[in-house]
Amino acid sequence: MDAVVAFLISIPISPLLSLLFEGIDRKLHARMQKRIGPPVLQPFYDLIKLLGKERIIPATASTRIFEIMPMVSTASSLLGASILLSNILSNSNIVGDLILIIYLLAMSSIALIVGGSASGNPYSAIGFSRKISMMIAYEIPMLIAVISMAFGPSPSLAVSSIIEFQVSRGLPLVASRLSMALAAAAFLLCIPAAASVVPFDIPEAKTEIIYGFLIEYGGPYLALAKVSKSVLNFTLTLLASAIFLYIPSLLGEAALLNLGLSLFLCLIVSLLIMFITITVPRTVLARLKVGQALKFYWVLPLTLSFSSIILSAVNL
Amino acid sequence: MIERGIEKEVEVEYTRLRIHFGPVHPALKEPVSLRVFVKGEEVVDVDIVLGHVHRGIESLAEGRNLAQALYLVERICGICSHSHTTCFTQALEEISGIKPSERALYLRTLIFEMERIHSHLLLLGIMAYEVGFDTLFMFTWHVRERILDLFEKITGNRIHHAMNTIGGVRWDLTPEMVKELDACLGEIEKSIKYIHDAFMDKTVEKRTYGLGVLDHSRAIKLCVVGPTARGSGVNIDVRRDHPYAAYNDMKEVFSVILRKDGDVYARTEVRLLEILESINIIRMVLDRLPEGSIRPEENIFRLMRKIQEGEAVSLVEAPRGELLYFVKTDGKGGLRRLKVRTPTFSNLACLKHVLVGHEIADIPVIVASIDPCLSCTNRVTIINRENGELNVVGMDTLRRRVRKKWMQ
Amino acid sequence: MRVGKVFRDAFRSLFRKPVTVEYITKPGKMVPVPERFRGRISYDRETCIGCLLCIRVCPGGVILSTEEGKVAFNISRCILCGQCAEVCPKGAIKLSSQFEIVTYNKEELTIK
Amino acid sequence: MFRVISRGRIKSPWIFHLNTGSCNGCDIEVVAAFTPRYDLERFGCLLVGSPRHADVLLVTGPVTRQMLPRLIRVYEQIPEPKVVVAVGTCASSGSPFLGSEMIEGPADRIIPVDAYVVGCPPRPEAIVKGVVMAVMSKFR
Ligand code: SF4
Ligand code: SF4
Ligand code: SF4
Ligand code: SF4
Ligand code: SF4
Ligand code: SF4
Ligand code: SF4
Repeated sequence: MDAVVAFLISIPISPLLSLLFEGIDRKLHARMQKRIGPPVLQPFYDLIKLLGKERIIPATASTRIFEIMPMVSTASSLLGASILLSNILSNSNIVGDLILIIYLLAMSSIALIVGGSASGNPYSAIGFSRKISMMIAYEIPMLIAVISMAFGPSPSLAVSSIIEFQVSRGLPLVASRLSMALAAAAFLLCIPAAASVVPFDIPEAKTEIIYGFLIEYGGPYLALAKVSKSVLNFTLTLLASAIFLYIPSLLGEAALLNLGLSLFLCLIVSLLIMFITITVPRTVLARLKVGQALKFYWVLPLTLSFSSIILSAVNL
Repeated sequence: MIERGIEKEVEVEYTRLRIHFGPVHPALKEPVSLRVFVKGEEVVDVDIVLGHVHRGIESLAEGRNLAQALYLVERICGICSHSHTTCFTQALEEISGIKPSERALYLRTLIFEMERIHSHLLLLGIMAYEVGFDTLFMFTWHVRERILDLFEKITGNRIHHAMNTIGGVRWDLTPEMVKELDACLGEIEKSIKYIHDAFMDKTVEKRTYGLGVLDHSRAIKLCVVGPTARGSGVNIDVRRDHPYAAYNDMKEVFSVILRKDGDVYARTEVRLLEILESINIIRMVLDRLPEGSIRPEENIFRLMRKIQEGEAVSLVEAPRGELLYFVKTDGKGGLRRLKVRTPTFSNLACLKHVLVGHEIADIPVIVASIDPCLSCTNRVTIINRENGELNVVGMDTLRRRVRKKWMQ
Repeated sequence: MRVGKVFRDAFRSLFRKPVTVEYITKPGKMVPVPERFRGRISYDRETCIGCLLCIRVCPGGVILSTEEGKVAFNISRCILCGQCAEVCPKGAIKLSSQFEIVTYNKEELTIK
Repeated sequence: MFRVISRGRIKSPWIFHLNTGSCNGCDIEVVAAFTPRYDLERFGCLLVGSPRHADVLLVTGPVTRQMLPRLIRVYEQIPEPKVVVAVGTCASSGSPFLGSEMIEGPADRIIPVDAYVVGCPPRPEAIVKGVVMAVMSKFR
């Protein structure tokens, strides 16, 4: 498929897929709590409803930033998702590599917290500072895990070339090298924090600071924020599945010829990843405190990602 | 007072932020307003503002007859409603000399302990919810439903049992109920073990151990009661110290659970283990349940007439600690004065103490561990906050106004 | 590790039937209402002798006397304590098992 | 288009629960309605913590004097369209606290209430039904 066409197709598809994923996540979460839970299409209903609601801007907010930031956030996470998706769909790259995608995702989180703290609510302010500490904690291992790829196997950091590399080996990256297995582990451990779910939902802890930076957003703004978060989660899981666990590579060259099938397999894998890294932790764990979360990230994922860099430097 | 619940209020000092924790806050189902002063994430000072659920129950009760007052005091709170009515009827019985039958006393004890189980389970669920552990919260509340079902079967309502009446109880236990209770107790016992394990889970442990420490001497100084005190090693329990209802006969089957650490975990564990004790007591009650009638023959009007002028103080151990009633009757089926001292009211005093020095993230957990349910705590004078003037409405004017409104 | 226990339980419930009672979505499904349940008041006007005892004990001010010497209930004020049913010498008041006292309009809730 | 939006609204009523001086009886029943046995979430309901996110305001309690300004404030903070459900006898009519100096309620004296759930406390099922009914009538 032509890269540009793929990109254009990805833009509407990625939010749809993300919301679907979110719905599945919520359903599974409920089932694990012995409940029936909301319908799988619930996030769509939520979105429609929120879009149709009144727009309220709190009097204490600095209006412009408060209004614009959710859009910025959604745009950047959408862009990140579309780049990734179009890479998988067309197996070619028009713009940007892994670093750009990760950057766009971070951008989308930052835009949200900046917008939220422009509301002037003290809870948002606390959420802001918490999110920043959390980002420092997880972004670094995440980035290092990705960069370790450049030291080692892959010729470039473009997603399509990483996929090609995996296909040419006939094995997903995790299986082919020890260093990549460590990097994948670090990356997966960072997903719950990046998606900010329990135990790392510290920046928006409902019972502590009432959603933190989201507190003053309502109606369409909240809808945008929700979409942005949901696309972000989706992109993270899809990213993990595409660069570390590209299962279609087991099919060999056929994977590149039959891109639709590959995408489907990839989505299945990312659904599994979502289940493991998002649904399960938020079901069976309690929320940590900032200090504890920082400690966790400084110890485990950081060590993992550093060792993966060292190992890939010595070509293991 | 102007709403400040979710509004910013930055203090003069630039790093010191004043947050209003409540009265509208998802972590607390009841409106309490804590004004928390923080520096970064650390709590430096706490102010407690009460009175959001002040409904004037005491003075309302003084304007009604005893039968009506009985249901009114029940609605002081929906969690230990039975404690309130028991305490109230006990005082009336003391004044009038009406003796409830043994069976009635045993049934009171039964509901009392069931209520303790339900209340403790509720709190454990809330604790789990505060630390973001929704699954555990769902689980504990699901276990609690069993108890509520039994309440509904025995008394006809899940929350406000309306079990007590002057001189006895209103609903009797049938043999099927006994059987069902027995089965349910076994299930709950099993679940408690599971919950206990879950509370020792790594992430929960991280959020509860060593937090909000209230040491022994301070606990005594601040007059805390109930599980909060017992978590700090203060050995008090009205059930043992001043036995009422059928607790005199139960002495050998329950022990007072004590923990020394005084932290959130200790308080939680005290509650967990108290559930097991309560189960023992219920088993004993079912075992020994005497035969007989459950209430006096006379109807409520006769009984009310029998209550002469007098006053009495009555004590019970509500799930959250010692509950005290002072009742003064007017001899005409009404009340001259009612005074309620509820456990949470005593316990709240320690909040400031246990919160300072901790992180914002710990506030809900610590507050929940004191188990502040505030519907009964909101009392005291009427302070007009807008102009800061203290406005103590005299008893008579208040009563007059109350009457007037009631008549409409 | 103790996380394991919760996880095992949660994972198992994925494949079990949820405990939810599908009230409303499936007609007829609900938690059984026990016999003693105190629900909406049912009043038998014929047997009532107008002694007004019920008015004297009602804590909610629910019951009003009507001109014909009978009583009327303003259910929206009723706290379902059952005291009126208890004192009524004729058993004219009963607390039925109907628990869904939901309405758009409070005035509908008066029974005579 | 309009039908799509109204369907979305009916399918996703987010609930903000405000205790205006209740006895806790109704509050715990509201929370109980979210637990597995009753599971309000199967109707798409969520218990949200900020009025800005909410569509449905559940009022419990007879509205005490201190909570009066907060009730109004929270009501105003909820973006349109919104539904108010009074849960419990004391929110519906103020009884049995009527006559007290401290009571400003019932809720419908202060804000428009769309549905009343009477009971002290109502069963969680009744609360579920109240929310569903209110949403159905207002958002249709
Ligand atoms: S605080 Fe005052 S008005 Fe309220 S119940 Fe107590 S005495 Fe009555
Ligand atoms: S008011 Fe209560 S806590 Fe305070 S000193 Fe008196 S008894 Fe102790
Ligand atoms: S302490 Fe007070 S509010 Fe809490 S359950 Fe007991 S009576 Fe109710
Ligand atoms: S002002 Fe006096 S009478 Fe009133 S509560 Fe305080 S101490 Fe008691
Ligand atoms: S049940 Fe109670 S509140 Fe209702 S009418 Fe009868 S006495 Fe009054
Ligand atoms: S007590 Fe019974 S008979 Fe007397 S007025 Fe009331 S309903 Fe009628
Ligand atoms: S209706 Fe009854 S149970 Fe509900 S808050 Fe009011 S008094 Fe409590």
